[in-house]
Amino acid sequence: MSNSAIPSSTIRMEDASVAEFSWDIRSPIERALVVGPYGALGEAGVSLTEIRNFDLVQVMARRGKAAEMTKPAKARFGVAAPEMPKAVSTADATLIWSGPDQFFVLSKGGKHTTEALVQTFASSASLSDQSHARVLISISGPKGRMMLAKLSSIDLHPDAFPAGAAATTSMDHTSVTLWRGNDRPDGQAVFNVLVFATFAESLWHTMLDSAAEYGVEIGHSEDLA
Amino acid sequence: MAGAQTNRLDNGGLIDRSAPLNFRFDGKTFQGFQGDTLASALVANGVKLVGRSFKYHRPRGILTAGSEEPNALVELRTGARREANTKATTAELYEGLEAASQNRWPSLRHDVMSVNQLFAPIFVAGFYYKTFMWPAKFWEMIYEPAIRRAAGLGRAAIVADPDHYDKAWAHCDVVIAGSGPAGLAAALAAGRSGARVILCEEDFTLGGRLLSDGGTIDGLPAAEWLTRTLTELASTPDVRIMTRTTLFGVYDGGTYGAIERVNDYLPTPPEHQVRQRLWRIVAQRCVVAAGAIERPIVFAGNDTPGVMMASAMRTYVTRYAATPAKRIALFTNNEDGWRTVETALAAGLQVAAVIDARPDVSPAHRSLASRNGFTVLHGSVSGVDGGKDGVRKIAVSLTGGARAEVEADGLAVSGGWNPAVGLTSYHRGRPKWRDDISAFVPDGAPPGMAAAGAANGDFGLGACLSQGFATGAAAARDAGRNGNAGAAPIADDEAFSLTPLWHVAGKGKAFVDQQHDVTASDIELAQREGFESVEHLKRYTTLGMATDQGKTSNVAGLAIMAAVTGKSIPETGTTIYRPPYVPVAIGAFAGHHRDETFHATRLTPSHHWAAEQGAIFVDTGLWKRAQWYPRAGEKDWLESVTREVKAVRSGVGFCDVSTLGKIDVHGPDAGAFLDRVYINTFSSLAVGKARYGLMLREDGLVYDDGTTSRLAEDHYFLTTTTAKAGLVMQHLEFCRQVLFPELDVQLTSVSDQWAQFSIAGPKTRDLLKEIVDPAEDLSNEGFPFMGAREVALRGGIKARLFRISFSGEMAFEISVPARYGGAMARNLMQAGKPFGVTPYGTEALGVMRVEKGHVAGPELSGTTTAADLGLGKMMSTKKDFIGRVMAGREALVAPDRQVVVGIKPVDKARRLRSGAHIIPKGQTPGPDNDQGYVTSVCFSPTLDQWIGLGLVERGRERIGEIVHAHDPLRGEDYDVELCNPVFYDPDGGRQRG
Amino acid sequence: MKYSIFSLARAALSGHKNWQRTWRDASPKDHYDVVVIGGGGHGLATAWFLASEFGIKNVAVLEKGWIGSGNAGRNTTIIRSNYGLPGNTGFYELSMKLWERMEQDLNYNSMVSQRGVLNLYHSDAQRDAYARRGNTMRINGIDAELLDQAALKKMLPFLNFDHARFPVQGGLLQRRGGTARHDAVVWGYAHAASELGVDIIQNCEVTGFVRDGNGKVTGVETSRGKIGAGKVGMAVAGSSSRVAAMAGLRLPIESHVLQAFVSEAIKPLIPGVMTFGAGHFYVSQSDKGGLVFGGDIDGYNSYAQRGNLPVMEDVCEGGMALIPMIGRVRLLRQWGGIMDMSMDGSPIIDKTPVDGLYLNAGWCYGGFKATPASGFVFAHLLARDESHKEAALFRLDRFQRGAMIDEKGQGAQPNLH
Amino acid sequence: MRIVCPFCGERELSEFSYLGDAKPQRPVANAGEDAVYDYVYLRDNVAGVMAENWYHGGGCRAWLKVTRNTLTHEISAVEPTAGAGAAKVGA
Repeated sequence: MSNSAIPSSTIRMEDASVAEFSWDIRSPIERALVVGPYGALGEAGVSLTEIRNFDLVQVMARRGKAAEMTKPAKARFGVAAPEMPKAVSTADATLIWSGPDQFFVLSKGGKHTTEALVQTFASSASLSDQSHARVLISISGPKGRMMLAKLSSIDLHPDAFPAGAAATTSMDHTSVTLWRGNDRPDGQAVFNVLVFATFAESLWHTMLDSAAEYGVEIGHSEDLA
Repeated sequence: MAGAQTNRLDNGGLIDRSAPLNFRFDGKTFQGFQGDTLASALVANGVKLVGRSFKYHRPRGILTAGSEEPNALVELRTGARREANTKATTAELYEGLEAASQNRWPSLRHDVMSVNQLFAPIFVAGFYYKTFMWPAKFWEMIYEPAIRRAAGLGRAAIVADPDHYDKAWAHCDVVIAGSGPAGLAAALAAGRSGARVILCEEDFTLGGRLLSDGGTIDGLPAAEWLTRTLTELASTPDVRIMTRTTLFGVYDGGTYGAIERVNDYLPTPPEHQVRQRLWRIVAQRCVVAAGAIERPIVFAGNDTPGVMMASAMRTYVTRYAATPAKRIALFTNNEDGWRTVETALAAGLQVAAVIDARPDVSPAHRSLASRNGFTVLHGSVSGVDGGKDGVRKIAVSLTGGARAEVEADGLAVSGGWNPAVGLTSYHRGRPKWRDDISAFVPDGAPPGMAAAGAANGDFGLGACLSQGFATGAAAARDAGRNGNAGAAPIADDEAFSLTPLWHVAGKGKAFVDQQHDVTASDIELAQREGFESVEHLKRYTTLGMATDQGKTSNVAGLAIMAAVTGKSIPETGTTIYRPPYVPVAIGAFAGHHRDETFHATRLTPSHHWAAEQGAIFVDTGLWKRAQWYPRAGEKDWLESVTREVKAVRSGVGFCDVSTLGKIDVHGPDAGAFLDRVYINTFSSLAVGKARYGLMLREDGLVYDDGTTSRLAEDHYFLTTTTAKAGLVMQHLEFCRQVLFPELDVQLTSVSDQWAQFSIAGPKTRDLLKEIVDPAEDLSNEGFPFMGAREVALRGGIKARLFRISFSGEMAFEISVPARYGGAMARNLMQAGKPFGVTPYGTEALGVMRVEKGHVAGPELSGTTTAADLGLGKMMSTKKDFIGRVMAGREALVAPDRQVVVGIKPVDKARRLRSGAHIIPKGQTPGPDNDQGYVTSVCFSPTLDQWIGLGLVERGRERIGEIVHAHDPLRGEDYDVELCNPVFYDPDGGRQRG
Repeated sequence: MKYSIFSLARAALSGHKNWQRTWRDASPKDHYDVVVIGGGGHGLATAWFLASEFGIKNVAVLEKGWIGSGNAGRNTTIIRSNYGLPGNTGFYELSMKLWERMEQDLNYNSMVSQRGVLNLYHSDAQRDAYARRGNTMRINGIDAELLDQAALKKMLPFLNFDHARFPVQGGLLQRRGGTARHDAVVWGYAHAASELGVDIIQNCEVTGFVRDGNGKVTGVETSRGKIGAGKVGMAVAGSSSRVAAMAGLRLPIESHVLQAFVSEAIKPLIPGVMTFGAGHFYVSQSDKGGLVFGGDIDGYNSYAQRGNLPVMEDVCEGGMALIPMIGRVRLLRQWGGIMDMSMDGSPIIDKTPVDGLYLNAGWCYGGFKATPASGFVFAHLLARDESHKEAALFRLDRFQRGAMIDEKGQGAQPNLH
Repeated sequence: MRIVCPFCGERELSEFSYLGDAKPQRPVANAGEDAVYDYVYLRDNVAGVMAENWYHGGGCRAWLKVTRNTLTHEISAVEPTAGAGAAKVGA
């Protein structure tokens, strides 16, 4: 189920209800995220952007069906699903390795929801909707790597972690899925972090602590990086 | 107003004379320069007395110029930032620095405790083991407090550390410890080879001994070569140079610990910056170029202020342009010591004499002596006349027995050099002895680590450069970097000649470990008493256990032990070297994991909504959960909780239960899989149904419980307790991947995907009708007890609805995608207005579960069986499952086990407390009749009294029995009745209705 | 020779030239009534009790290195008897009572210091668990007090009450708990046992068992030759499995590394022993002034006697979370000991299936505080061939019977105890 | 300590949790109490090279068989367990 907002609905009168309520959607870090500068003054060394609306589906191959799973994936997305820690992007989806014989489908606009994918992987994989289970934070800026070096024990040197590299790992004892997207126009590397929703506010504050000395630019976006 | 820098040379030194810095030592104001350490600034100001020793409170001065310093320890900074035992020799000077001497009262010059020196004959090594035993009670009351007050050195701050710390990771091919000639050469070679290099230097200036001893490299003066080299390294890609950073430890898998003193050179760290940063450096190879430490010679009075290591004296004169003395003598047993004479002469100091323990001295040195009119004495220093104000006279016993006296106000001592073997020995490798230099050199270094230069026992400048370069190149190659390293820097080696001399016999105290006041005779005493093993020696005399970690004392100590036992030094051996190489602030190891950010915080999807309602939160593991929702006018939590319970029992209420672990179990074998992990059967569960399940550990004791629903043929939705969510996932993955790999099943945590609410109370259906799409049939027939299915909600979103009850009321649990959690809570409040809907917290939840006799954390203690919990009948006999066999062991099925029962005070007004023990009525409490205890309690609004659950011996057979609740901790004793644990609606009509 | 302030003063006059060895440096004889393997606190205490309480003086203690070179010399010196389960409660209280008379028993000052042991709680559930445990202690005649936050604020104002992730709510205090000077305990038992004729043989590693036709153990093979024995007792802590294997035994034990840490010496800062309830950290301050602290085991089987950084960080995080004033105090030394972690977290003191071989093992990280009682009950077992009543539940077959003594309720996973 | 996860690559110790000796195999359903007691309680407690079960819980959630020397902590091999990922296993 997509985590993009559903318009508030008025209950039909014949249901004789006094209630009128809406299903407004709230990002788990909506309160913690204050758009604007943070920490040291001057040119921001790190920019942190929450990407708010996306569909996220975990695809896990059934026993002995890893190979079988790749065909429908290729058919649907036009690219092979990653079989090692990588992220591959297509026009309307990003496939991110999330463990042996499993991957995430990250997309938006309801195109690749669980419902939409269930037929595709009917016999070869199990699907689990994670759209609401994670928060997506995009990190860039000249000091992005230095800030991440405080949180991540893996080597993010350009040679060791090039664009398209992915990892399921822990940041500050919190499980995350990390991948490097395409560099920004200015050449800055972009790191994307999917963190469990209930940990997100906590990790967000840790990120701010870690980045404060470099100066931070905070924002949020509806668009996938 | 600052005192004049009486002992500062007019020119020279790596100090910035244009940047004077004022500082205070023991309240007196002095001035130094940018580039000074506290020690060099004190030297420049003619300060000799800087501290008092540990046991005898003897006056002490500055012995060294580095992190090996045993004496010159101060309290640096004040108040919350006070740092005890800070080495003046490594503390960078800054404007306004405040330092105080330690371990003296009332003042450094007049220290009352120096009377201890009178008792010195009694205060020998280990004296306290032989006395203070009578009368027994006096130890805690009198002796020990006195000892504790006397012990210790500086005073730590007594309020929270206001500074911040953090930790970071770094990765490289080659990490190098030390930026002396060997370290720099290694960095050049590795860098040119294309390796990713990190060079750590504990000093704030790069160059190591080059800064004090100079020399000529590649035909250039050392200073010029240094500048050229640093420029090259700065422009070499992936070479990272970290000053003020000490590599302190080596851990498994090529992980190195380093501490960066980011802002210690400032009064306080700038805003948003840390004081220190802990680095974990992951490297393929490590080059230890940490140099060597000059060692003292042990002689009477060797702790007199003004006695200083020869190399340290060169450092103060050359690097800091500060003169420790006007007229110096040198006591050496090796060639290197003579450099200090050359340095002193060059700086225009007088040289009184050189006492050289070697049989003869080179002609060059002889002519140096005659040219500069000082004598060369063959022999040893046997005593020092001096005290607080420094050295006055030096007694010399000449080879052949004659005596001589030398007048000098400073004595430089050189006993040779000990390679810094710490890092290479931290994996219990023992250094090996090299006779030619009479020193231990690295051996058995951890994988990937190699020492070079002085750290490897090769002291010559040429050797340091060539060996450092070769080691750096090899390290790069091993890491797969094969670029052209070019040519190694070249320099000559100084002549090396040394005659071992450790201890000069003589009258008066001769100190081996100056900080711990361990004397040569203490070591002889230890040997006499059988503490011959070096480890026993260390523990008995405390040799080498002070803040300098024995850097200047250990080898001398075991050399003396070797002498008295008649063993060789290598036979005597070394103690085990232990990290860290230098003491590291505890705060740095903690980083930002302190105070509120000690651990992460997990928030439920409706957290912020609950906060708006003024909920009180409780920590449950990492979670913050709403504990209760106080209302204006309620006098305490009990009143609020009671209201919440009554509201649920009479109307409807809801509670966020999203903290439960939730796991999607997919796959054709999902049912078979669950049959093996639960004691009861799930393969037979119909789609659209939920069932309570119980898991055991393989040892047969209860592990976890929860309801699991079948949403499709090949899809179950499993829930765990909040506490065990992560562990159960790990356990299930173990079962899936290791125990039952043949089963086709997939597991995914969906704990964070769903916001789950329990809606309970007789009016639950009325409330749900407002939320759920009218097309959904919620009638008892359409949605019976233990039903579970997906439903549509008004407004079009999908939810999972489970008709399960923890409260014992007509109840549902509903799951909506997590980002709707806040909306769900708001909508429930709005839709529930007509029915008086009430949000309730974990306390009310707990009350209702106790009233209903459900077991939870306190009963699932990891020591209870299914039968203990009254759930024995759930154990299937038709299948194998985790824990089945071990659950059958005799003691686990014994009839006298403590089992779950209900407990209520006979006096209805009486409060029941968890942790009270159960004793048979009329018996005196004792180990033999301690029959169990109260596990969970609550005030039951429904029964209008305190009730509880307990684990009681044979409890189920004793329903109705009056027993004694014994609670000596809280001074309570009262009668209670053992009763059916289900206090409320025992036949379960309400939850089915 | 008798130790006292007088002997000390006398010796001072002669420049301390007349002191004798603290214990005789014995060479192995052909045969002993009892051979104790392991010259740690437990082994030496066993020998002393055999000689002093059970009249068996023909005893040897075999130590492969120097006495006290194992866990006796690598621990955080804490003594306490605040256990909650039958079996442990009485045993550790017996130990506490023996601590309280140790100096007088041994004529050696092991600096037993009853400054109190405080276990902090941070939640109602923890409070209830401590209430249960404290009441067990009281029912067994052991001192225990349940303190609330107000009492703690008075007693330990420096704890982090106001900015804590898991605020301290109170604690379970045993005032009779405290510390003892670990090395002195070893030397004291060695001194006293040696005076009674026990042979303490260092640098003597056991390499095998001598068995007779019926498989009975009749001696040991050592690096210093064969030594005959009426009975052989093992008290080798982290090496238990290795030594037992020489007799063909497999034990319900895993060896794990536990780290400990000491800070630079500072003036008195922390009064007693305290244990953080929301993380892995416990601390006391030694008479020399160092903060002696530790936390959880590293968590994987190890004989390497050294730990890794993550646990070191975890421990210091606990320290800073609880006592934020120690941030600038410097960690001076880090070391690791090999813990013989049993399958239920409680010790095993029992005969083995091998005739003539007796086992004292499974101390997890509770071995130091148990030293005197362990020695006493093991001596009792060796002398009388039956368990002392306070060790009656520490049987080797309890796992087969399902009679585990599992204080933490973690089950058969040693690294969780 | 660093462990090279066959799926993720080299990772820091703190991403893993430990279960212990991988040698004991869970007895079949009818093996009897002694066999299960052995499996649950008795350990070789190897001083040397030992195959162990480690869980990469802070990463890809695979259970791994790690061959490690308990005297030196040196890791000589890391393999996936039989059922890691979706590996085909004969039923």
